[in-house]
Amino acid sequence: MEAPRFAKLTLVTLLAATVYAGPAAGQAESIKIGVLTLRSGPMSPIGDDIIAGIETATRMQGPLLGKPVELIVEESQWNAQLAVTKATKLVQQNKVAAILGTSTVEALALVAVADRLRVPIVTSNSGGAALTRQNCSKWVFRTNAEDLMSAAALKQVLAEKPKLGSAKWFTLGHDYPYSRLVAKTVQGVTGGNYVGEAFAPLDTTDWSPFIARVRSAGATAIMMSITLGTPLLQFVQQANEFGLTKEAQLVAPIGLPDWLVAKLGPLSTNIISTGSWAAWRYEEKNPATKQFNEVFYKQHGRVAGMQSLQSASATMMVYRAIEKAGSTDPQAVVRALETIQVATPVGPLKFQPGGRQAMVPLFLGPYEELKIPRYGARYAQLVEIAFPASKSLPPTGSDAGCKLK
Amino acid sequence: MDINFLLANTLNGVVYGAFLLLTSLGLSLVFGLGRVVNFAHGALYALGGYALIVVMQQSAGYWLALVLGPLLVVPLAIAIERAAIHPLRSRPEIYTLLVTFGITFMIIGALEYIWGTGTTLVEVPSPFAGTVTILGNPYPVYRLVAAGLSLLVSATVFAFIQFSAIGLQIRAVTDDAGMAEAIGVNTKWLLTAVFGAAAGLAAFAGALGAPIFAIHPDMGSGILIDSFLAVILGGLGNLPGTAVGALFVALTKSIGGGYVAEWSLAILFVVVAIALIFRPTGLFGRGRVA
Amino acid sequence: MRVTRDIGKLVPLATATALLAGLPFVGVGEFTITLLTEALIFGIWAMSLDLLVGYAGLVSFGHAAAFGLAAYSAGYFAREVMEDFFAALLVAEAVNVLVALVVGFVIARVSGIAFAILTLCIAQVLFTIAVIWRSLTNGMDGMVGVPLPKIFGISLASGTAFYLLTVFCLVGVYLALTRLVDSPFGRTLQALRASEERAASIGINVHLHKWLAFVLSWAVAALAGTLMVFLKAGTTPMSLHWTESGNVLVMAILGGIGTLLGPVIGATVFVFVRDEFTSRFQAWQFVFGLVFVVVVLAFPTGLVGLLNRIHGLRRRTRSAGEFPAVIKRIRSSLWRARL
Amino acid sequence: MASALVVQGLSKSFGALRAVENVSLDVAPNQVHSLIGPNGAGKTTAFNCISGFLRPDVGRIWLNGQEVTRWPPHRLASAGMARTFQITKIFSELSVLENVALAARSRDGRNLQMWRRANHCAAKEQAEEVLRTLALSARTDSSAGQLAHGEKRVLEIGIALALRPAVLLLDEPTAGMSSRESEHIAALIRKLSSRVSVLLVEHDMEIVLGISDVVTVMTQGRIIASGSPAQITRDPEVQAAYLGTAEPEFVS
Repeated sequence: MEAPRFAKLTLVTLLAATVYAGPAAGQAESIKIGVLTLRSGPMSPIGDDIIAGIETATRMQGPLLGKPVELIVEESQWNAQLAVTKATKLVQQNKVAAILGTSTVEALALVAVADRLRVPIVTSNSGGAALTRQNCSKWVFRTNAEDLMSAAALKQVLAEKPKLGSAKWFTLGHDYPYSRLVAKTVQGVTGGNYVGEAFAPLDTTDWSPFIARVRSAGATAIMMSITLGTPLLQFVQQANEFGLTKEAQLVAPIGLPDWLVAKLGPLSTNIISTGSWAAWRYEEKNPATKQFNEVFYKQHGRVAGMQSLQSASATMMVYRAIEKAGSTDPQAVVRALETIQVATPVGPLKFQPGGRQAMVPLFLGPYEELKIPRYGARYAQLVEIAFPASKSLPPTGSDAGCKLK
Repeated sequence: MDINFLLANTLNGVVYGAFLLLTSLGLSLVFGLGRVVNFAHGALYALGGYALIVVMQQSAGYWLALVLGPLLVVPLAIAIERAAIHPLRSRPEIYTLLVTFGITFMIIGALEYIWGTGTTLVEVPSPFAGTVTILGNPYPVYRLVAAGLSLLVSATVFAFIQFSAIGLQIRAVTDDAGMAEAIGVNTKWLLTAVFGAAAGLAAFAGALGAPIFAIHPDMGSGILIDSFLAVILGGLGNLPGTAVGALFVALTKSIGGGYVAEWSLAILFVVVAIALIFRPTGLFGRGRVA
Repeated sequence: MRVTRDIGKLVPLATATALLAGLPFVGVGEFTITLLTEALIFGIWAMSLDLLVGYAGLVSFGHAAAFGLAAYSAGYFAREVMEDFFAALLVAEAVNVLVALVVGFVIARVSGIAFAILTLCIAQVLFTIAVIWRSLTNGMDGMVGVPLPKIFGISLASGTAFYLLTVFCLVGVYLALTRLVDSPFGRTLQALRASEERAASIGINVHLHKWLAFVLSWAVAALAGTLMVFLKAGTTPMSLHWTESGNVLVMAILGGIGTLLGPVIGATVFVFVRDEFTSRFQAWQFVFGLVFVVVVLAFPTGLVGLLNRIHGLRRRTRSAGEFPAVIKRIRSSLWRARL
Repeated sequence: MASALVVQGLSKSFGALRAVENVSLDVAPNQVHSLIGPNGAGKTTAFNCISGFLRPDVGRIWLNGQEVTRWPPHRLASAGMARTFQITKIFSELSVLENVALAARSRDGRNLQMWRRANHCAAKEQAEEVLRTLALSARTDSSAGQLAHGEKRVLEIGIALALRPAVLLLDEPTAGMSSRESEHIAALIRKLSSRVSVLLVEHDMEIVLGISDVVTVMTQGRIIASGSPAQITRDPEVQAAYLGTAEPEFVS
């Protein structure tokens, strides 16, 4: 290529870049909230639930500081690199007051750039403990329970349920650091009853080699640290196909989203969850849950799943904090988040003193068929135990290893 | 871990291998015939799954849908061939890979748009819902049936290629396209037809595997990589080689998966890499792959 | 005469560089600069792929390996040892060149589809290692906490500073690579693309040339990986995944391979289009795939080819003497109709 | 004077097919040595073995007295053996000049220079000279792919010549040419033999008999006769072999 053409082509590119300004800034008076989540691919029903929960919470909120709230949803593909770009877009271009949504891998990536973004990020779908422990950031809060909290809950369940306590345990997971943590926990809790573990490559579709492995180890309880979504559906289906569900109890280390439970149908009754972040049937104990469920059902025509309840709780905390701060000044909102307590669909929430993890309860129990379908759901988790944060979380952030600057 | 475990996973490997052969055959045929590296093969496999659902929603039974569904995919594949692959005939074969890469995105996007991103479980069809005891453990009957059907269909394809007049033409073109054209074989027509048939095979596999692997828009990406490795190992365009390649890939995944779980894929890739270094045209390939 | 010709070529390049570098100062939006930084880094990466695909004729389907490996080594070094950009770059270059020397020596034996699949295998093996070697990489959660880079002791805290660094790197790589492809070595690579057998028959050591091209390509990609890990403050195994390798191939082909500048334009268009599409459409994959299919089918030479064609058309229009009389008449009547 | 190229006991099989069996050749300096035979006689296989593109199963090869058995093609080329291909192989996207210059640079060991500009090399002058010799100067800057078929064949010889070889292996240089073009090539080969030794595979009997110093006849992988053109035409075995196959075999 001749050099003069370089100049011309560069000019064209530059023009294109300059013309590109993105969507107009919108109404100046509205308060903008960014939502970063998955919108395509087999896992996107989780993203749909997150967005739906935030929408309902926003509708219930109405105007904030006298201004309408505008939600700006961005696709992150659950990809750390893209999430950083999209978060930057939300901050630099849309001037959002806070960012909601995000999974562990995205939240961790955002922690790394949080000091550059300077915006409150409240995640409701990230299990990775490091996020609010050694990697904690002034800007990043979490409302759902982290992995170590679920691990503490597991101990309790094993103590209370002798059938599980005496079972021979096997951990089967995808090769995420999270799965390793779950395996370590299960091994620690079950001791001599731990018969093995296996970590499948991330795109495993045929689980038969792993089912053979579980059998060969003689397991009677399987901790499934398998990605919530298609892979878990595939595994449970195949475990049933092989008759494994008759031999062993399936246990999920975190709750199953309700759309997943609906897909599993009767298969779901083979599963006990030891660490749900939320359960809509908590409405029997908590009026805030019931109130939210009804609005949610009216708006979306389906039951509010775990991710919806969690994201709604995070949203409510952000709105309360903005109200308390009296502005969307990021520093002020962060300070307000540190001190507020809010009645949310998962119970009254506040953040750990000196930390970034919400003092959120866990909901434990098996999945069962409902005698009377409710909110369109025919199968749902029974809340046998609501496990308070006081039993699972160190009292302060610094006890948990979070050192805030 | 005892010998029973090894045998159980060998069986798992053979069953998956039979299934993989179905998807690999079409890939291999299309490459041999028209030097088309069909990256969209996985997406066509996914289309088969959705075609199954569509037909079943018309209150057809599983078995009827298994036959009719894939037939819906064939005309679409033929349209794709005419519109996007045929115009690339005079260009290097790598362009077919690129264009089918784009088509994959289009198909997945369309599936998500039309049927949503969710996963659909398909019930194991009667009368094969139960298990039989093999090696002292229950084994799903349907997997055995699906493997048997896969082998049956594959064998039919082999026989067709080997003994029919069209099969002879296909072999002639695979051997030397220029020569075959010189003696009057219409390679253009042949490629279009074989592309359609290969898509039908992939779609059939998608429908057949649905009760095991479930249906979702991205379901083809895993099987695509496995099939590619099988075809590459066996030698592009070499059908018996493809059969061996499929079995090899499946056994590595299942036996490797059983013993060294998280490393199993890496081992598979290393083995394929070593095989390619010493035999760039595949273990059973002939001549040069340019 | 040679000197003046070189200067003649340098002037437009300098102008373009100045324009590009001036963007942040003429009111271009903050996020546009952020996105452009990302695009130009991908541009460097796509250029490194172009050296393989467009010049040596070796289609790599695992070029993410070169990018991700550099990102991990530079990021780890910056986080654990020192934040200096050039030191981290040096480490990434060393790791990439070392790995490319070993890996390239073996895979330079093959070509065509075998080469594409082998590179894919290498990238997937690196991907698995990144997932499993948790003590170094933190597995699928990704390596985070890479600090802002320092240059000569000054931290690049602002987006503008980082952008300028990227522009500087891009122009440097472009200059070096244009020089390289015009050298005897570059021409020899093009000969390999046409026919390896023919090249061997005139005494060219085909294996050695492919090997060197591979190493050079990985060395250039190391720069892109280093910039990216600093920009994103971390990386994950997904940066090594085959889908990323597919993306960079799309960028290069979209822009036009064998042109060096094309892949940069391809990367820019890719990044901006993906950003818009993912923000606007839920079925963005369909639109994205459609655009790609159309480009491959209708513009085999990519966007650069398209621009060149428009440019060529205009030039031909100007010297109307070349036109047959009929076309001239049609053209003049069209003009009248417009007036 | 020592032979330019000696081949001794060369054999090559593909599975059960014995493509070349015990072939020995001796090409004297500045001679045109032709290799003829019906299709499938093993001429091209022998050619590929000699030029390093195939590994012979058995046999040894000497180039200018140096043993070069099993050398890779590029090393053979550097040692002074140049070849052309039956199906034209040129660098079609590069200019005619660049095609030849590549070979000239390769001979000088300059391929690996990465910083110099290719156009500023001495190789350019050498390449221009080769093009002048071949009367291709007018097409210097054309893209090689745009040449007419005959011109491409000539260019291929030009690429080989730029290596300044001691031995030139030509694989059917007149394939697909008009008779006038063929004559032109024949004259060229004859002229070249004052500078290099030529091993020629050719179907056009008129050319072979007209320009060869020695003719070797192969059928089914074996040599059945070798000698001057006059001796060959009289050889009963050769006549039998040729009468056994239809004449059109030799029409190119």
